[in-house]
Amino acid sequence: MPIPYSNKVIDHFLKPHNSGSIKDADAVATEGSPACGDMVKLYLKVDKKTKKIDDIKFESYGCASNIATASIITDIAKGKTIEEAKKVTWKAADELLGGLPPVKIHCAVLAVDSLHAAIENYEQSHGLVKNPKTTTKEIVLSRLKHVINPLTGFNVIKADLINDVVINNGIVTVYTKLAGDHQFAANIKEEIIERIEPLWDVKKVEVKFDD
Amino acid sequence: MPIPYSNKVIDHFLKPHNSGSIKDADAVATEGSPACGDMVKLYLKVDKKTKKIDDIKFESYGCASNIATASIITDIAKGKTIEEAKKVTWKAADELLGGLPPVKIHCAVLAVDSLHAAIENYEQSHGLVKNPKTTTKEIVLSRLKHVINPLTGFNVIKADLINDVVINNGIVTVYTKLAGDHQFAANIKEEIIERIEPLWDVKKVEVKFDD
Amino acid sequence: MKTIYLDNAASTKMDDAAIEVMTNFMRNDYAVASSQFSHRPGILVKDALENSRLTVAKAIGAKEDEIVFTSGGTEANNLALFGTAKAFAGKRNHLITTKIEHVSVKDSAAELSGNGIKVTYLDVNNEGFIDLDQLNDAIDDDKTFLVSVQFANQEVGTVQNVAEIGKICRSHNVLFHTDSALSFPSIPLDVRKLNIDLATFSAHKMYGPKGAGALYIRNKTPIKKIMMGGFNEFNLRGGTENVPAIVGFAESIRRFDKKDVEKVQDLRNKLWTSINKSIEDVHINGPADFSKRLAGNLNCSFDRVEGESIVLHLDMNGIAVITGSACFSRSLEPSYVMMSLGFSHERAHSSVRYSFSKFNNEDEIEPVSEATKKVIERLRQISPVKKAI
Amino acid sequence: MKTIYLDNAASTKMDDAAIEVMTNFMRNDYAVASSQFSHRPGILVKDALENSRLTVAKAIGAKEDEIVFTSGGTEANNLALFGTAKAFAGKRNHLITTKIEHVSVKDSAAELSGNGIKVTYLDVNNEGFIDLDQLNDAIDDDKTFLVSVQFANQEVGTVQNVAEIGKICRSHNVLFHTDSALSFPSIPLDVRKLNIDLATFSAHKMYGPKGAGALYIRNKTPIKKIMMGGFNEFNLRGGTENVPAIVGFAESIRRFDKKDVEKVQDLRNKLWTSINKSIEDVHINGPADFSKRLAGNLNCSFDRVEGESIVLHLDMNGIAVITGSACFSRSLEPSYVMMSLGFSHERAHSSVRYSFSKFNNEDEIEPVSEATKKVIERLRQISPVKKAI
Repeated sequence: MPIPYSNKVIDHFLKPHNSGSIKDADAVATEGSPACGDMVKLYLKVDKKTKKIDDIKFESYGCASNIATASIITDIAKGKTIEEAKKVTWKAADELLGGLPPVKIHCAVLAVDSLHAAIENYEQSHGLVKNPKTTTKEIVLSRLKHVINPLTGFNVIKADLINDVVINNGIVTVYTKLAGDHQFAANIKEEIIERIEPLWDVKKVEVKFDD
Repeated sequence: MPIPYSNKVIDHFLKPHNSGSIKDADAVATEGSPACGDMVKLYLKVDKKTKKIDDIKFESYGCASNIATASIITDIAKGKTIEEAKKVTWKAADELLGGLPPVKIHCAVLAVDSLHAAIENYEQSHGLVKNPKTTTKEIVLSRLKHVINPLTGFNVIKADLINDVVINNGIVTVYTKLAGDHQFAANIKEEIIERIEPLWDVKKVEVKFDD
Repeated sequence: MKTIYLDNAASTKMDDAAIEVMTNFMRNDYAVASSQFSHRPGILVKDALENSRLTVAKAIGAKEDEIVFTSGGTEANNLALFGTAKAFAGKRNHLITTKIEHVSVKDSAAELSGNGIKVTYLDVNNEGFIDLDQLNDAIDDDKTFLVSVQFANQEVGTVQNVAEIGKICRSHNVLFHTDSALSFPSIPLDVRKLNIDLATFSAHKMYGPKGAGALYIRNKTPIKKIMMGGFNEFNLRGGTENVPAIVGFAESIRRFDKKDVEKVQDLRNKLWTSINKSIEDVHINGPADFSKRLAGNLNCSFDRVEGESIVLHLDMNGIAVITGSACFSRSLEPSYVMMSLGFSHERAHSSVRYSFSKFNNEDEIEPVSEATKKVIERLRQISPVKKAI
Repeated sequence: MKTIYLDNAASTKMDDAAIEVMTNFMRNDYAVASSQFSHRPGILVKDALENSRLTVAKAIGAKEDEIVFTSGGTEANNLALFGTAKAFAGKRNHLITTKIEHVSVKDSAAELSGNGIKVTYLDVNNEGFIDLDQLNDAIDDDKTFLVSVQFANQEVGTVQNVAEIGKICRSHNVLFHTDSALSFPSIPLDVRKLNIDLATFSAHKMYGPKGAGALYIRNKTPIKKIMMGGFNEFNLRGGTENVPAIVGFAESIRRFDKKDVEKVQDLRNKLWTSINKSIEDVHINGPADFSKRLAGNLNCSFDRVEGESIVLHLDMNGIAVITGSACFSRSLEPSYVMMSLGFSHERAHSSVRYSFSKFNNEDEIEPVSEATKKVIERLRQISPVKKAI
């Protein structure tokens, strides 16, 4: 068998479960970026009372490992409460998939991260965080580490593209060093908003370009 | 045809003409040494009156080029006067043999040299040299450059094996740096005598070892 | 399922004639190519070696003693770069190459760079062409010992203006090496006319066997050997010559037919026409003017989808292609060639290379185009990226 | 005229099975061995490569990731010497080897010597053995980075005491490389038991193809690659792997049969008995104790006759052998091995090497012995040298 993937991985790759988007999702999270070669976007629909995951869907720009893992963890998470779903690990996914090639584990981790991030976003935006921390510049910068510049493949912190972050009455303003007509300005703006907006005390995110 | 030798060379190599020795030769000459990988010994029988070469034979320790050239030049020289035979060149031999491989020319030259040396020895030992030079230390040393130490492959001059040469009343004494029990002492002694003895004014050659 | 093999830029299927010649040679001529004063079996092998050398030399307008056989294109490129660097050690220490060379040139340059050689990496434009003025300016008449520019690029097929590059190098009296592993013999090459001093050839890229390559070295070129072990190959490459492979190499050159280049070009053009017509948001990588790219090369990026997934899907359909995506490569980095052309990481990750040989056929075009279309559609459906980046 | 091929120490006739495996592979598996996330054709070739690696590793008691395939024994020896020298650059600068190594080690050592490495060439006695005490004394615990001693000699067949050499090197904590191109698999080798850190193998000396060799590199051995071009072979050897040849190499190891060693030994012994009985003034070169020499090696000198003439006469009789005579060699120098054994130039010039393989047969022995006898007699008749020197 020349292909390094198990039959299970190939099955999920060829016919992924729960692929697509949810229009009125309660939470969304994106991990990775096309620039990194792997990106997963995860959509959650959660029952407000039971906190059970009523619906879950994913979209993937990624390799077989990424697609198959997203497929199988959405299967697992569906119907579980968000507390139960938090416990889903890449190891469990890896086991159910019959083992992934070692160098592909990071693609699987990315998919699992997107589930955890979506749940966190749900909790943040639905007032479920116990003892929630006030959003600080530090927290914002930390989240921005997941925003990638498609041109260089580096995140915007490493690439030194952020001039400043100002938080004022729930309004987060991110000052970037990018010109507004930069090839990827719109993309980066969108990703920044998606990253910061779910925080419980954030009302609005503004992204400023260096024009 | 994979072999780099012409059919003519191979013919002479497989069935050399005039091979062997002449017991009561009028002149003998040796060129090369087993240490060099090529050695020819040439024997002459010359008619005293006509100076014609009555008989000529050669012995070879050498490669095909060497054997074939010796074979063909003895064919050419036989029946010629020594003056005519002096004019035999390796180029003529090379031509008659249908061309030798370039890197093998030196083996052919060696064979032709042995003919010329034998004729010179004949002239020296038979008073035929016009205005003969008195044998000097310089002349002896020059001739000793053809004597090879089998162990190193270098001639005895280059190998610095000669301490001194003394000439006294036609007796040439060669003082070597070799011990008398040196592995090749006898060989080297024999070669030195063969080289020096034919000189017209030399009566005797003595080789001394460093004991 | 029959495989449709479209990775010919990596390695071509072999000519049956070359296989047969090699097999017979391995069976009967097992001696080592020896000096001419050896035994018949060795001399026969040596003769075969020299006949092969003559074939290669004639094909490129060189003399026999200007051809050094190596174990392949990689070794030939290593010899060109390290061999000239050694010969110029202490005299010249500047190397010029490009950002999109084959890894064997790229990594050799990097190694030299770590050993005191100053390396200039010429930029390429978004079609992969170097700027001749930049080259001209980069040459230091006193310090540059070699300009190494590939004839044609392995990924995006860009065919450099070798004639002009040769002229520029000659005008500065600087050595010019070209890696023509991929272009020869599809694109003929005359080393004299093109002012080439060193040129790399690889048998397995031209229907010949793996294990044989050659470096053309113009007479009197300052160069020192890098593989030690005897006086073989004009004292420029030690080691037992792989004569069975070399004989197969020569046979593949003899069998070369210009018509096959036209065929390959035609197949490539047809596939592009079909893909471009049926799939949206697809971009050609490399020269848009197909007359300036390798006959068999098609490289394009499909917006919003990742390369490894495309390749794996196509592979499931029996179609063998490659991508410049990081997930595909041994280094887990996106293609440096694609990046050097100034494209985004995403464009590199979304790229697919289809490369043709004379063994491909017209009836393979529609299945490949249709499979590609279906795969791209399916992957776009599940992609979170909704618009082209 | 049927050829009796007795130059098997240079290169053996190939196993038909290995030829067949290679031919089929060339016909069907023409892709490049690729990363596992590639297309099926590439993955299949990669699998074949890894299976071959496992075969080699198992045969010498190594792990798979300790085997690096090369283009042959010469490249493996180059990698061993230059690769360790590079890894120790600035730290250790002393290399120990012997005076009778294969040219690929000899010339590599000479090249290093010209680049600031101090090289100690161990003497050998008149049977070709190194002195273990001299080795022990020569090692500088702070400066010596490698001891390279061949397992068995190519010309006179001397099998070194590798077990003791390994122990000595280990006791000094110095790397030990052995060129086992000629001895393996005839003489089994367990890299752990013998304390070997690097070992060279060559396919075409063991009924396999030209173009494939391997270097065993013990895990954690400090070494740097010398052939640049990608991350192949655990990042220790760039370039497309010659998988058809590597697959043939592995097949030849699988086909190896200990009984063939006995056969080869027997043939060699019979020829020597016959020659020694029928020809006067003949001397064995290398160990007189045949248990200490390579099974298939017979090397002897015939007083008063020159080697090239012997070889050419025998060749006319369809017998392929070689000589240590200068007239025979590419360099026009007598064999350095023979000279290092302390023999005269003449003994080198008069030497003939007969080397056997499993493809030789008993009915070849008498013809070879008789032809040798006749040739020696004929050449002695016309020799000016009348007594043994």
